[in-house]
Amino acid sequence: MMLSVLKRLLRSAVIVLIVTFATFSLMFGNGPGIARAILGYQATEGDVQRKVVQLGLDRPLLVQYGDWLGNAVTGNLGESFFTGQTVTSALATRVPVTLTLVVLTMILTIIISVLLGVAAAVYGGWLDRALQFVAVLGAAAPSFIIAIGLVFAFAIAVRIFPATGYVSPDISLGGWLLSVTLPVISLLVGSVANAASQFRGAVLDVLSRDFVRTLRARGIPGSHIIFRHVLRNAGGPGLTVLSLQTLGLVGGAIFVELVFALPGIGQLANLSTQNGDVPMAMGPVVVTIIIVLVVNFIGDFANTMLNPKARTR
Amino acid sequence: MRRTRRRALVALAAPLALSLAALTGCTSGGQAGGNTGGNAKDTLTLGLTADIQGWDPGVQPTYQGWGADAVWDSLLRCGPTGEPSASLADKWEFSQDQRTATLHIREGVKFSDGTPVDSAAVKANAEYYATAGGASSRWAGITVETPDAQTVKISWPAANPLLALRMCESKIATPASIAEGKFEAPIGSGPYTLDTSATTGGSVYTFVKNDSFWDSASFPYKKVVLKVLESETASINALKTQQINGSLITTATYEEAKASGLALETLKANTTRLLITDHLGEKIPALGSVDVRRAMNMVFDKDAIAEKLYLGRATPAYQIFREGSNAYIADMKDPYPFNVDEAKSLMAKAGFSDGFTLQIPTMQGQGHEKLMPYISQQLALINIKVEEVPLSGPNAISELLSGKFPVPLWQLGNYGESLQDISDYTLKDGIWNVSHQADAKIDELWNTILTGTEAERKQAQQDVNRYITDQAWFVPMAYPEHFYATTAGVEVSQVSDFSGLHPLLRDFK
Amino acid sequence: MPSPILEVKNLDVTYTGRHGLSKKVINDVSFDLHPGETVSLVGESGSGKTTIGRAILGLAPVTSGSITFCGETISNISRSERRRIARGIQVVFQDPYSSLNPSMTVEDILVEPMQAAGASGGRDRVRELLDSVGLPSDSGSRYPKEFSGGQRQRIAIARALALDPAVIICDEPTSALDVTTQARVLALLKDLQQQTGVAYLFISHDLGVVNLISDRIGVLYQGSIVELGEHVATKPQHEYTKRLQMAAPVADPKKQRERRAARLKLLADEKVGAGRL
Amino acid sequence: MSAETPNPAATEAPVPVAGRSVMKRLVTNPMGAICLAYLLFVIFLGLSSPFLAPFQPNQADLNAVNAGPFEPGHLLGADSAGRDILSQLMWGTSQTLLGSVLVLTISVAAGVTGGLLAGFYRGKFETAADWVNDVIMSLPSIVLLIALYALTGPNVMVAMAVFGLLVAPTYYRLVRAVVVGVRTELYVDAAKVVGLSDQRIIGRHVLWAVRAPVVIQSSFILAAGIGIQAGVEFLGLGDPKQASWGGTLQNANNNIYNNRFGVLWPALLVTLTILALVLLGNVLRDVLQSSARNKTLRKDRRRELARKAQQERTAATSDLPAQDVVLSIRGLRVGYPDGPDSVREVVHGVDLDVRRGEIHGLVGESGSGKSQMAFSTLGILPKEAVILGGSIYQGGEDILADDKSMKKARGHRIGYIPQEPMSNLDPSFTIGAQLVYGLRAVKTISAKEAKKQLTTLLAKVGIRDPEGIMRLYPHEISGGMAQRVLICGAVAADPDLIVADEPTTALDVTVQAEVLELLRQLSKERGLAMILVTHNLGVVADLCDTVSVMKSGRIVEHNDVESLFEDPQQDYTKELLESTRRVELLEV
Repeated sequence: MMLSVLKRLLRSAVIVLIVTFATFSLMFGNGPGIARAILGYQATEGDVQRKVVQLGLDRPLLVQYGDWLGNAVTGNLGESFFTGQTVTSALATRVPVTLTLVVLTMILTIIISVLLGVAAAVYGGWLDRALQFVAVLGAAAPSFIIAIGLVFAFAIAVRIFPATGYVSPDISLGGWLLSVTLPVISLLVGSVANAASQFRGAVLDVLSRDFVRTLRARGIPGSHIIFRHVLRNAGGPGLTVLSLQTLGLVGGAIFVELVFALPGIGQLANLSTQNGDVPMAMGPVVVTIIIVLVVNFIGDFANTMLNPKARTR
Repeated sequence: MRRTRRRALVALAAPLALSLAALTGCTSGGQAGGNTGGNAKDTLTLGLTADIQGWDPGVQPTYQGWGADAVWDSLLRCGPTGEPSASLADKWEFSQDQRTATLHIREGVKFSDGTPVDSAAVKANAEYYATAGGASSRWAGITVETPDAQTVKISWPAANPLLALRMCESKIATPASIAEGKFEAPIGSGPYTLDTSATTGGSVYTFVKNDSFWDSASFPYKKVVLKVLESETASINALKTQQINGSLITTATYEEAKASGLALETLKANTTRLLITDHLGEKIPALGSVDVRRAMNMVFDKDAIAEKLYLGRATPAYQIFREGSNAYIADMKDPYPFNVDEAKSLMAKAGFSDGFTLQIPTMQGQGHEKLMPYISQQLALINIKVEEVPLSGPNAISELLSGKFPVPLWQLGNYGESLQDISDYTLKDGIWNVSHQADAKIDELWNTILTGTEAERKQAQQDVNRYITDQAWFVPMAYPEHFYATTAGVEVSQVSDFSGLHPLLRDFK
Repeated sequence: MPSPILEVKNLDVTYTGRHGLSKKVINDVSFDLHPGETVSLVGESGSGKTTIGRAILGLAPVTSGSITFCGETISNISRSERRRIARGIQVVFQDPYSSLNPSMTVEDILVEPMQAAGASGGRDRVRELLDSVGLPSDSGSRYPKEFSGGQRQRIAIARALALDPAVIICDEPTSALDVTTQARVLALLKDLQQQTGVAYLFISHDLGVVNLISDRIGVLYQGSIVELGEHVATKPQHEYTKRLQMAAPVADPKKQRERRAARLKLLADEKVGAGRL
Repeated sequence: MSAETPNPAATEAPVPVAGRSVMKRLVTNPMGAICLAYLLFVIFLGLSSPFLAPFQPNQADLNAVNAGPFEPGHLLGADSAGRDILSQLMWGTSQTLLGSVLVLTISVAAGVTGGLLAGFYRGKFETAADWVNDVIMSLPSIVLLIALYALTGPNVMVAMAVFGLLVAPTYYRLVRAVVVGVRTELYVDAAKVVGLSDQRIIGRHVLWAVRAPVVIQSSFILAAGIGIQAGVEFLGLGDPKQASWGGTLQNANNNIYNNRFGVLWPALLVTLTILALVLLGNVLRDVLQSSARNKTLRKDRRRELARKAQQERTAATSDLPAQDVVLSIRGLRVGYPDGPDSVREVVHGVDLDVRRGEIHGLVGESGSGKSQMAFSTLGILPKEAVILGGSIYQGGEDILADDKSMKKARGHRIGYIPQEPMSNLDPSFTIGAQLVYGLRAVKTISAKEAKKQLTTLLAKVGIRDPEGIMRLYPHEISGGMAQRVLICGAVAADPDLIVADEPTTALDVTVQAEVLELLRQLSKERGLAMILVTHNLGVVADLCDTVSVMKSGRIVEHNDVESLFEDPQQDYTKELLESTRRVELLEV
């Protein structure tokens, strides 16, 4: 057990290294360009050179990366080249926004897709067909198109929700709810469509297993079979779907953040990457990888909890 | 990425700014939080289309510089056409040779940390500007003398007719913060102070009134909140729901804003133009021919551009200067009326009827997607094949201004002080004169501006205008309008920004 | 007696598990097979009987010991060398459903070994093979799914015969079939042996089936041969073989009652014996 | 060979479909035809743009700036620069399609190759490939694409190529899983044995198996490619001089207040195209992977059949079973759908009586209908099965006529012992948990009491350490042990009758003998009646009191066990006996 945890940590560390290095080197523009962008065009050539040296952009890529990594390990992600804001403080305001979207969407996805998936698998018929239809539609419309549609319908045509912006829950809980409703729905559609149909498959799969027939023959009521035995066994594959889904959401959130003007990490990544604000752009990258690793870990852990075979192995 | 351009170009100081921000469609990341702060006179909430770029007084764009204006005082204030008035300096004097500004600092003014604002503080700031980047080239080589605690003399190595503008751009921060080189929170002597507890970098900045400010009466609001709303639709919605009280908007949302009953201040602060900087034909020989440059002027239907492309919210432009500025020639007729046939014969006359290939750089969010199709199409009529070169990434600005593309297309500022235009667009070192080619006639006229009498200077400016119009250094197309929208109860008394881009903080009543 | 065509000496097979744990599944197994002879390996699940067959076929790794075919060592030889051997040793697997590629016609399935060996033959040979296993000669153009389990097993046998091998390894060839079908397939195997002189290594869990077809029988228990001989099924010597023999019920209530009593007695005796030790 | 009954499993094997027939079935499927037609239309739009597009992509008509839809000359209106939206979309089509094809090509090339090699050779290569795969899946793809933009500028094709690599893991996983499965198929072993080279095996056997899932997945990947491409362009990372769907959408969205309908067209085009590809993927899945034509009965037809069976039941004045009969089956007919309207009968009106304490053997070969009988008795026939008629009396009630009495009987009066011990225990619960839970579901007793009873019973079915075994999970015990647990579960609720469906088939002979012993004991002690479904006449001879021989859905012979074995009447029974005895060891 200890060994496998250790192995896993090692593996995660290597993944973090590879991903951060890959993004770091992709974003590594030329130093003078970045310095010029920071200082503006009225700055003299000498000032630009000084800035380059000051930011350490004249050093070899590996040295810069090593430097960044060394600091990152101690929790210091550096400061923005442009605004001087520390990356951690920028993340502190932006991560909650993205996490709100992802977590809310995931919770709703789990609830809705489990209910829909089970209902479709068990009852079949029109419910099943309806689910499959919705699943296809939901999977087909990209989240940003759904988002545009929702803004049009519920913020511009009928003004129920704010079209854009994010309200922190400590300012106004109601405002927060209103501000995240449409973004969450736009993410939710695709997410539920996918998860529910996968879950339906998993439930059907378990339903076709021998022990379910035996349980029925034992006289155990149908609902007990579904909620105690089938769900538990469909949980494993379901979790895999959900963890993949979460990872997809973290990426998809960027589009929704764009349409709804939400200050999340996707926006931060987009803007700072294009600015050449390397430290700032690395922030979302690090957060994303951490989310990926954590989600994978939770997925595996929950799977282990659900699957006794995995536990004893 | 729009933010990049915006920020970087904005950092050039006031000039080009508006076009950059205002035409942007939608990028995002802004907090449209609930307006919880009581009645409107208590709190003024403004939308920022770009985030505040930190608190380094040396690197501060004046564009939407409400935050900077709130926390720092400037040495002087400039009016809409650049005329100076008192601010931190209550008395001032510019030397006859236009090299030295002598300022008397108002007595008894203190920074918000309690330290006095004196000549030493101003000296520290001025010297910092010269090396801090930002506008360092504009302050390069200055010397500062402090004869006494309240008097400061700033001298430029060469004559500088834009001394007043430099004084107005200055942001006086505490010498301690400058010495430290770290600017996490601004400390100044401005009308407001930053309330860091109610500030979230990147989204909301809250300022509370500094009652000891010398001109406190000009700033009626107890609190100013700046919200970063990079998407224009976000801004419009925030305005409609009173989450903010004012924001810049563009033609894209003009109708929506009008229909929502927002008050709209029209701003006409720039000119859409092609800048033909290779007058000598070094890179593209054809451009060395004045006939070719004139032909390029003749293929655009300026009325149609204003009427159709800008949806009527623009007027055709025949010159690059702002109406009412010194260089503006009020009665100028269209020197190059729309006439493709004549353009063709001019090309033939110049020996370039087969045309040439022209690379025009474009960037996201500059409205190029609106202009480029028409421009490419019209230039193609005289066999000029336009290749659009999209620029991106941190090097975009460097590339744009590097001279690699001798004919940029841009909407650029036309200032209340036309000297700034002349300096930026026509002088050899002008940043937008990207080919940086010297011209004897311009040098001669500039010399007059530096040394001549008041009347001679004005005349020289008009002569510059005539000369560059005749030589067809530009292809001016339109003066597009932009708008500042405010909600009921917030009044914009006037737009006193000399670059005409937006109201200043003191304009909100 | 001629020299054996296939000889297995001191065979060990050890599988290494995921966490470096190794499990010895075959332990010091030796036997030989003469031309035209049928030797059976019988044992219960987990006894390693299938692994021995796969080791001979090169589908399972040999840890130690040797396997010789026609005097040539074939344990742990390369794939290319193995292809040369392919003409000599063929196989019929247990599951007639998964041993035939559902996407190939019967003809393709039967031609494949000949192509692989570069042998000529073609359609005539296919017809001949189908005929020899008692399938209609027009079966070639059909797909495996169109056949019943017994018929599929005949196709598999035909494939094994395609290269005229000296040895066919029959890995539980009838255990997935109904009794009536099983009897016919066993009869077919016997007929073919008489016609072609092929030797069978017959692997099964059913002592009765093995007894019917074998010349000699080896009983496997936990990876080792506990008993090997001609009369193992009828006169078992080893305790395990006896238990195995007694456990299979016979289709005669009266006889079965006797066998049951005898079996219970045997078990009781064993227990007493064990108690004494 | 005619006597060899085709195994029903044969019809469940995946149907190999040749290329031409896939296309034919795709086109004849209405949904498939619509999707294909739409996609062809889109491709046509793209290819024809140089000839049919009303305008050049960047041609600006200043008089049409922000024109709404259906204005003369501009069917879908024009954008803020006066460009015709229809023309923009048409010109953008080839770019979009090219980008998606690029994504597809690269992801297939990388993913399928990797998956094939990793799945086939396994070992170190697989470990390494798995690892690379994990790393790629952990990459924040959008962030990478944006970072790439900073490096390469607006180059959608490069972005799509990189995206192709980023989605390659979906193919890798899919292909590897299929290959690992195929690799253990005996036909691959057979191919190795006949001396086929690895290349031939991969090309002939493995690629075939991978083909269908890859084709299906490709449809989804193409859809994803279109989505991400539009997304990237929508983020503003596209090339402004190149007309594109996402770029048109971006421009329209920025200009939404001046031209509301502008967003509609690109959004529709993107969504519909993705929709068509996803639907096509689903149709392809149905066509390529449907487990033989999945026959389902029309709903009204099913209801009608059930009604008919019920009418028959009420009309029948069948002889009521004698007092000591615990189970009585009368005229049972069971069918399976053959098409939407027709039903194939597999059990043709069978009668059967089981008396108290009687062990009744139900013998037959595969497909004889014996398991259908057992399942009918327990009410656990597969969903698609239809009971066409007949009654099953239990305790005087016809459990087929009334769902409630079936529920009452199940678990209380009838117990079930399945064939395969391992797969019939829920792998997620300990033995104790599922036994206790199962018992309490049918009997109102406390958990403690249930546990006590079960511990006693487990000891009785021959488990030495009942307490210990209750704490174990199913995968931790042997098959013989699992079967004892299942027997324990079946008898715990004190039923009158046990239906045992081939209870010893999956067990080794030595274990079989023990389980048979156990069943005999239980029957004797508790007066349990039992239906023993088996194909093994030896088992029948060992355990049963009476025997029914089934063939093709009918009981052909019925007698007490000694008479039947001594003097079989039917030819079929004789053949069965003869075949069995040929391979039997009669020596003691």
